Amino acid sequence: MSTAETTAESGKETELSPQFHVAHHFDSADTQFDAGRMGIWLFLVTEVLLFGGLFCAFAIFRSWYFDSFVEAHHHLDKVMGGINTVVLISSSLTMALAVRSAQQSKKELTAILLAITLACAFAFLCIKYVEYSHKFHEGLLPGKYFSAEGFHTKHPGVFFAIYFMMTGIHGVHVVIGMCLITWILRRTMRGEFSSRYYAPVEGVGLYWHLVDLIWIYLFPLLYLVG
Amino acid sequence: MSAASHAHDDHDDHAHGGHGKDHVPHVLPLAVYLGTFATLLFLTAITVGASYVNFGAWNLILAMVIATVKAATVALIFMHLWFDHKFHSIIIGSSVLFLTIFITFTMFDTENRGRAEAIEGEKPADIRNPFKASERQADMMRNMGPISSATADVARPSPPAPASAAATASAAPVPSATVAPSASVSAAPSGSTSATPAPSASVAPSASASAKKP
Amino acid sequence: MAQAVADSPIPEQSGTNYINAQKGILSWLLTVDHKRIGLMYLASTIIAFALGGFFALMLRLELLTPKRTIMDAATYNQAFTLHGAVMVFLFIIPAVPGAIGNFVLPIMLGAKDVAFPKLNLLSLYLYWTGALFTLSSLVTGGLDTGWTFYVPYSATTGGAVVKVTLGVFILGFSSILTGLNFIVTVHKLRAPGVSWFRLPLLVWALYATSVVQILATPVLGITLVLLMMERVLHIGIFDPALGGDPVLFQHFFWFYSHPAVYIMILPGMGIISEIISVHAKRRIFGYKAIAFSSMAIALIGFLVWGHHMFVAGQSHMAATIFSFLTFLVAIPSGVKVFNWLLTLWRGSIKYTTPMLFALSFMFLFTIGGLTGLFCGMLSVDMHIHDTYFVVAHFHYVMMGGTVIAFVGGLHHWWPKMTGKMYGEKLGALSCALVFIGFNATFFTQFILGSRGMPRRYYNYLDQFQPLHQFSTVGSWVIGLGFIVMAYNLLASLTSGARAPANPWGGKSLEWQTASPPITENFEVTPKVTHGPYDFSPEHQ
Amino acid sequence: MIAPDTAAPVASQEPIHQGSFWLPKAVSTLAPGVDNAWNIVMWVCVFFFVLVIGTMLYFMWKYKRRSENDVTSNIDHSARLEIAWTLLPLIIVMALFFVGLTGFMNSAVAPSDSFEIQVTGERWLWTFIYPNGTISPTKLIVPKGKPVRMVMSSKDVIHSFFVPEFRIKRDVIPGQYTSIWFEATEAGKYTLECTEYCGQGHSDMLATVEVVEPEAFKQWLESGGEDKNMPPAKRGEGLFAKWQCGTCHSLDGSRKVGPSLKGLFNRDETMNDGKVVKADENYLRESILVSNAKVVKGYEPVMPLFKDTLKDDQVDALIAYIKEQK
Repeated sequence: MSTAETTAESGKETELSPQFHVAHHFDSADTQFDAGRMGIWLFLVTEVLLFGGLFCAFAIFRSWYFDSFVEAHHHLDKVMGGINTVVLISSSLTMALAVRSAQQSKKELTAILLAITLACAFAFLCIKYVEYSHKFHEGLLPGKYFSAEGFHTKHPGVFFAIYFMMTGIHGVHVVIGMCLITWILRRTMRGEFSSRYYAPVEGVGLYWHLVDLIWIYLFPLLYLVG
Repeated sequence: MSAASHAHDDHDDHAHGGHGKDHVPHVLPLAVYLGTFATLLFLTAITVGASYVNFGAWNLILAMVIATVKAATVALIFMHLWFDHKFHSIIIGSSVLFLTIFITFTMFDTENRGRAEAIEGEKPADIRNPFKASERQADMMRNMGPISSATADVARPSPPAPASAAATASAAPVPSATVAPSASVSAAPSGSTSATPAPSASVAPSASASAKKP
Repeated sequence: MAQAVADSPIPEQSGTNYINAQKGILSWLLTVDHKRIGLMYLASTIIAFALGGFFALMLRLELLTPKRTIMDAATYNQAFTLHGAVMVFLFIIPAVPGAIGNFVLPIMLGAKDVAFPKLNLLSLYLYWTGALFTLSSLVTGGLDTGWTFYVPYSATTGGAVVKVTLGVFILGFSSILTGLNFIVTVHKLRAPGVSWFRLPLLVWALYATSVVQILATPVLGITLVLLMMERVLHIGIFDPALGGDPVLFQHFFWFYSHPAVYIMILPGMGIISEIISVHAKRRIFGYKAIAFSSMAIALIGFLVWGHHMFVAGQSHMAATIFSFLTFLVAIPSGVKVFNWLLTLWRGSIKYTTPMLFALSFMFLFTIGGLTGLFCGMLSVDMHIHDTYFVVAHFHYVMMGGTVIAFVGGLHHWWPKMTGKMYGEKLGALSCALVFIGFNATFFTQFILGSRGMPRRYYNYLDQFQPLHQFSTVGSWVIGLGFIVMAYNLLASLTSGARAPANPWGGKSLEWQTASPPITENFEVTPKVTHGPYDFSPEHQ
Repeated sequence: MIAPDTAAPVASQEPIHQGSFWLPKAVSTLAPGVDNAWNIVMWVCVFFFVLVIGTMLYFMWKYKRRSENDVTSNIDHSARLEIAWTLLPLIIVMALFFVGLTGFMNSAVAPSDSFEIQVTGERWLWTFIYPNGTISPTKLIVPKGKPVRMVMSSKDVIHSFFVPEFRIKRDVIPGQYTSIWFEATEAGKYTLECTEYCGQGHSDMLATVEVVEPEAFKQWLESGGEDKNMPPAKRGEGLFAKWQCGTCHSLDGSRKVGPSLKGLFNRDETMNDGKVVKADENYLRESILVSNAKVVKGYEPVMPLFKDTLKDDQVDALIAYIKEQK
C-alpha cells in the first residue's frame, strides 16, 4: 500500500498531516516513530508491574484463604463480567481498526471507530457502576466495612479488598483511556493524522489494548475461578 | 573516539528537521482483525463455559492458559508485536518474567511459613490478646503430639540440669488448672465495656509442638 | 544553585552556549534542552542533599548523650525519618541519573538531545511536585514511620503519612520517565559509528539503572497506593486484624527498595569507570566485563530482596534462598572493583580532585561491599540485623559509594557543565575532610552495631556514649568537608579560570565539543571511529 | 535467690557485657557458632581488603604521572583473569553461605524438650507469660542450661526480640506467632532490646533477662513471682515499677503520655466527652483494667488493657499506692 496510492484513493489534494515535521534530534521519521513506540512499550511494562502487585496479593491470599475466596467469588455476577469482557474485546477491535484506518488516511472512518470505542468504554463503566452499586447495597465491601451476612468463612473481606482494588484501578485506567481517545478523536477531526503521521493513534491504541489485556486476566481470576 | 571526523559532505543533512523519506505504514488486511476478534470471542466463550465445570485445581490452570492465549493474540496482532522490532517483544516479555519472579519468590515465603516451626504457621484468634487461645487452637495444639513428661526428664548430655525444674515447668498438655487472672471486674455502674469475668483458660498454644530435634 | 548559574555574570564566552543561548527565567523553566534540565536537577538535588545532611547533623548531635540532648523522642523520630526519605527519594535516586546523566548521556552518544525532551521536563516537574508533597510533611504533622513506612505502624500512626506516600508516588513517576527516556535514547539516538561496545561505561551503567527503574518502581507505586488505601479505607490487605499480613508489605516494599539501592550505586560505578580511565590516561581494563557486570547487578538485584527480612518472621526456606542469591549478587561488584584496580596498573595517574574521589570510592566501596557479606550470612545477620552495623554498611555503600562518586563526577564534568575550572587545592582539601570525617563517623558505627546498639534509638545504653560522641565529631568533619566543596565549586562560577574543551584529555565524545557545549551539542553529528577509552599513541 | 519483684524499681538498665572487641559475651549455646561465623567472614574480608587496597596503594605510588606524555599500557582485557576473579570469589562466598546456613538452621528449630514462654510485645512493654500462668512484665527469668523457647506475638505494631549476648533476634509480629529459642550457659542479668522501630518509646522498650540456677527458677515459678504478705501500698509501688507505669504516668504532676497521678484520688476529672467523674476506687479500677472506657480530656486512649494480665489483689495494691500519691 504505497503512499501514492492512498493519496489518490482519498482524492485529497491537501498534503497529508501538514503539521508534522521530524523532530530536530531524530534523523528520520521511522526512527522517531520507532522511538515513540519503544517508549510506549516501556510504559506498558510499568503498567503490567503495577497490576502485577495486585495479582501477587491475589495469589497469596487465595492460597491462604482459599475457602473464603471461593465462597466470596460466587457473589460476583458472571453474566455482567462476561458482557464486560465482550464489550472490552470489541472496543479493542474497533481501536485496532481505527489505527488501521488512520494508517490509510481515512479520516471519517477513524473518527467513527474511535467514537465506537469510546461508547464501548462508557458501556463498560456503566456495567461496572451497576455491579458496584449491587455490592455496596449487599454490604460486600472491603476490609473493615464488610457487613454482608451468610458468610461462614473467615476472610471474605480480603477477597473484596482485592476485588475492589483490582477493578477500581482498572476502572481508573479505563477512564484515563477514554480521555486519551477523546484527545485523539479531536485531533483526528482536525485532520492531523494520515499515513505519514499516525503515531499518537497507535500509542493510545497500544495503551487501550493493554487495558483490555489486564481485564482478560482479571475476569477469569476474579469472576470465574475466585 | 578521536576528534570526530566532521563529515561536511554528508548528503542527507541531519542538522534540522530532515525531510527524508516518509514513513510507510504496515497495514494488515481487514480479515486478520476480524479473525482475531472471532478467536477472542470464541476463547471467552470457552473459558466461561469451562468455569461451570468443576475440574478442581485444573480450573485455575485452564483459565490461565486460555487467558494467556487471548492475551498473546491481542499482543501479537492488535498490538503489532508480530510485525514489530523484536526488542519490543523482549520488553513486554521481561515484564512478565519479573512479575513471575516477584510472585514465586514471595510465595517461597508465604507458602512455607510454619514448616520449620509449626507455631509460625498459626494465626492467633484475637490480635489484641494472642495468647488467650480460642478453643480450636487449643485442640489443634493438643493433638500436635504431646511431650510426655518422660522425655523432659531424660538426662541431657550437656551438664545434667536437675530435671525437677523441667518436669514441673514444661507445660503439661492438659489445660493447666491455674486460671489466668480472671479479670473479674466489679463492673463499674457506667462501664459500658465491663469485661465479663472470662475464665480464660490460659492454655495457649503452649504445648510446645513436637518439633524435630535440630 | 541553578539560579546562581543562570544569573551569575559568566564572562561573555566567545561563542553562544546552552547557558546564554536564551535569557530569563522562563527560558529555564520551559526548556527542553537536556543540559538545562540536568543543571536544574543538579540544583534541586543538591538542595535536597543539604537538607538531608542537616537532618543527619541534628541526629548525630542528639546522640551525643544517652538521654535527651537537644530534642525529644518524637522530633528525633521525625528527624531520622526525614533524613532517610529526603536522602533516598529526593537525592540519591534522582541525583546521578537526573543531574549528571541528563547532562552527559546525550553528548556521550553524539545525540542532540534525549529521545523525548518534553517528557524529560515533565520528569523534572514531577520531581518538584513530589518533593513539595514530601517536604510539606515538615509543616503539617510530620512523619515518624522511618523511610521504610513499615505497616502496621505507618497505617495506625498520626502525622502526614498519606501526604508523604503521595509525594513518593509522584517521585516514582519522575524516576520512571527518566529511565524510559534513557533506554530509548541509547537505543535510537547513537551517532553513526557508536556501536554498543563503543559506548562509554557510564552509558552502560545508566542503561542498566534505567532497566531497574522501569521494572522496579511500579511495584513501589502499587505498595504506596495499597498503604494509602489501608490508612484511608482500611481495606485490610496489610492489617492483621482484617486478615492481612504486615510481612507482605515488607515483601512489596523491598521488591522495589533493593533494586533501588542498585539504582543508586550503578550510576556511581559508571562515573568511577570514566574518572579512573581518564585520569590514569589508560584504557579501561575489562570493558566488556564491567559493562556486563552492570547488567548482571541490575538483573540479579531483583532476586535478593528477602535479605532485608531474614529475622522478620519470613519462612526459613525463603530466608535460605534469599541468602544464597544475595551472595551471587556480590560477584559482579567484585569483578568491577578488580577491573578498576587493573585500570590503574601501568597507567599514569594524575591526582586531580575527581581521581582523589574515585580512589576514596574504591576504598570506601570495598569496605561497604565486604561488610555486605556479614549481612548476607544468615547466622551473623541474626545478631547484626537492625543494629548500627547495618547503618554503617549502607552508609559505606550509599554515601561512601554513590555520594563520593557523584561528587567526583561533579568535579570531573564541572568544566564541561559550567565552562569554569574549580580550585584543585580546595578540591583536594574537601576530599580529604570528607574521607576522614566519613571513616570517623561510620567505622565506629560498625563497632557500635556489633556490640549490640540497635537502630533508630533515641535513648541508648550509657556504655555506647564514647563511640557515639566520636561518631558525632566525625559527622562535623564531613559537614565541614562539604561546606569547603560547596564554596570551591560556587566560587569557581565567578572567579574560576575559563575551562578548555578537554581539560583531562578524555577520549569520550563529550570532550570533543566546546565547554560549555552549544545547545545542539555538536555543530555536525560526529562520526565515531574507535572506543571511548582509546589512549593509544596513534590517537593522541 | 531472685530479688522479689517488690524490691526498689530497677535503677538503671543492665549494660551489655562485652566479650571480644567486636562482640558481646557469648552466653548461649548458639553464640559460639555465630561468633566463629563472624570470625570467618571477618578474616575473609580483611584479606580481600588488604589485597585490594594494598594493590591500589602500590599502583598509586608506582604509576603516578611522571610527565604529560607517559605512554600507558594497551592491555585492556584478559579472559583468564576475569574468570579467576569470578570463580574464586564465588567459591568463597558459597562457603560463607553454608557457614551462615548451619548457624541459622540450629537457631531455627527449637529442641523438642525446650521450656516454653509466651512473649507479647506491645507499645513499649515486654510481657512474659509462663505456662503456669505467672505473668512477669519487663523481667524474663530463665533457667540456666535448659533450652527455652519463646513463642511471640505482638498486640499492636511490629517489635523485635533481641538479646545481644545470646546472639538471637526475631521480629514479633501482630496477627502471627514467631518463635526463637536459646539455652543460656551462664547465670547473670542481660538486656533484651526491641530492634524494630515501634514509635516514640522504641528506645525505652527494654527488658532484663535474668538467667538463674534451675532450683531458684523453680521456687520463683511456684511463688508466682511475688510474695503476698506485703502491705498493699508497698506491693503497689513494686507493681507500678514492674509494669513501668512511670513511662506514661508521672507522680510529680507533670504531663506525660498519660495524666499524672499526683493527688488524683477522689478528685473530679473531666473526661474527653465532657462528663465530670470522681476519681474514686471504682474509676481507678476500671481505668487500670479497661483504660479506654473513660479517657481524661486531652489524652489519647493508648493505655494497654490490663484486664487479662493483672489479678485483683494486684489491682488493689496499685490503687492503695495511687491513694498515697498526695
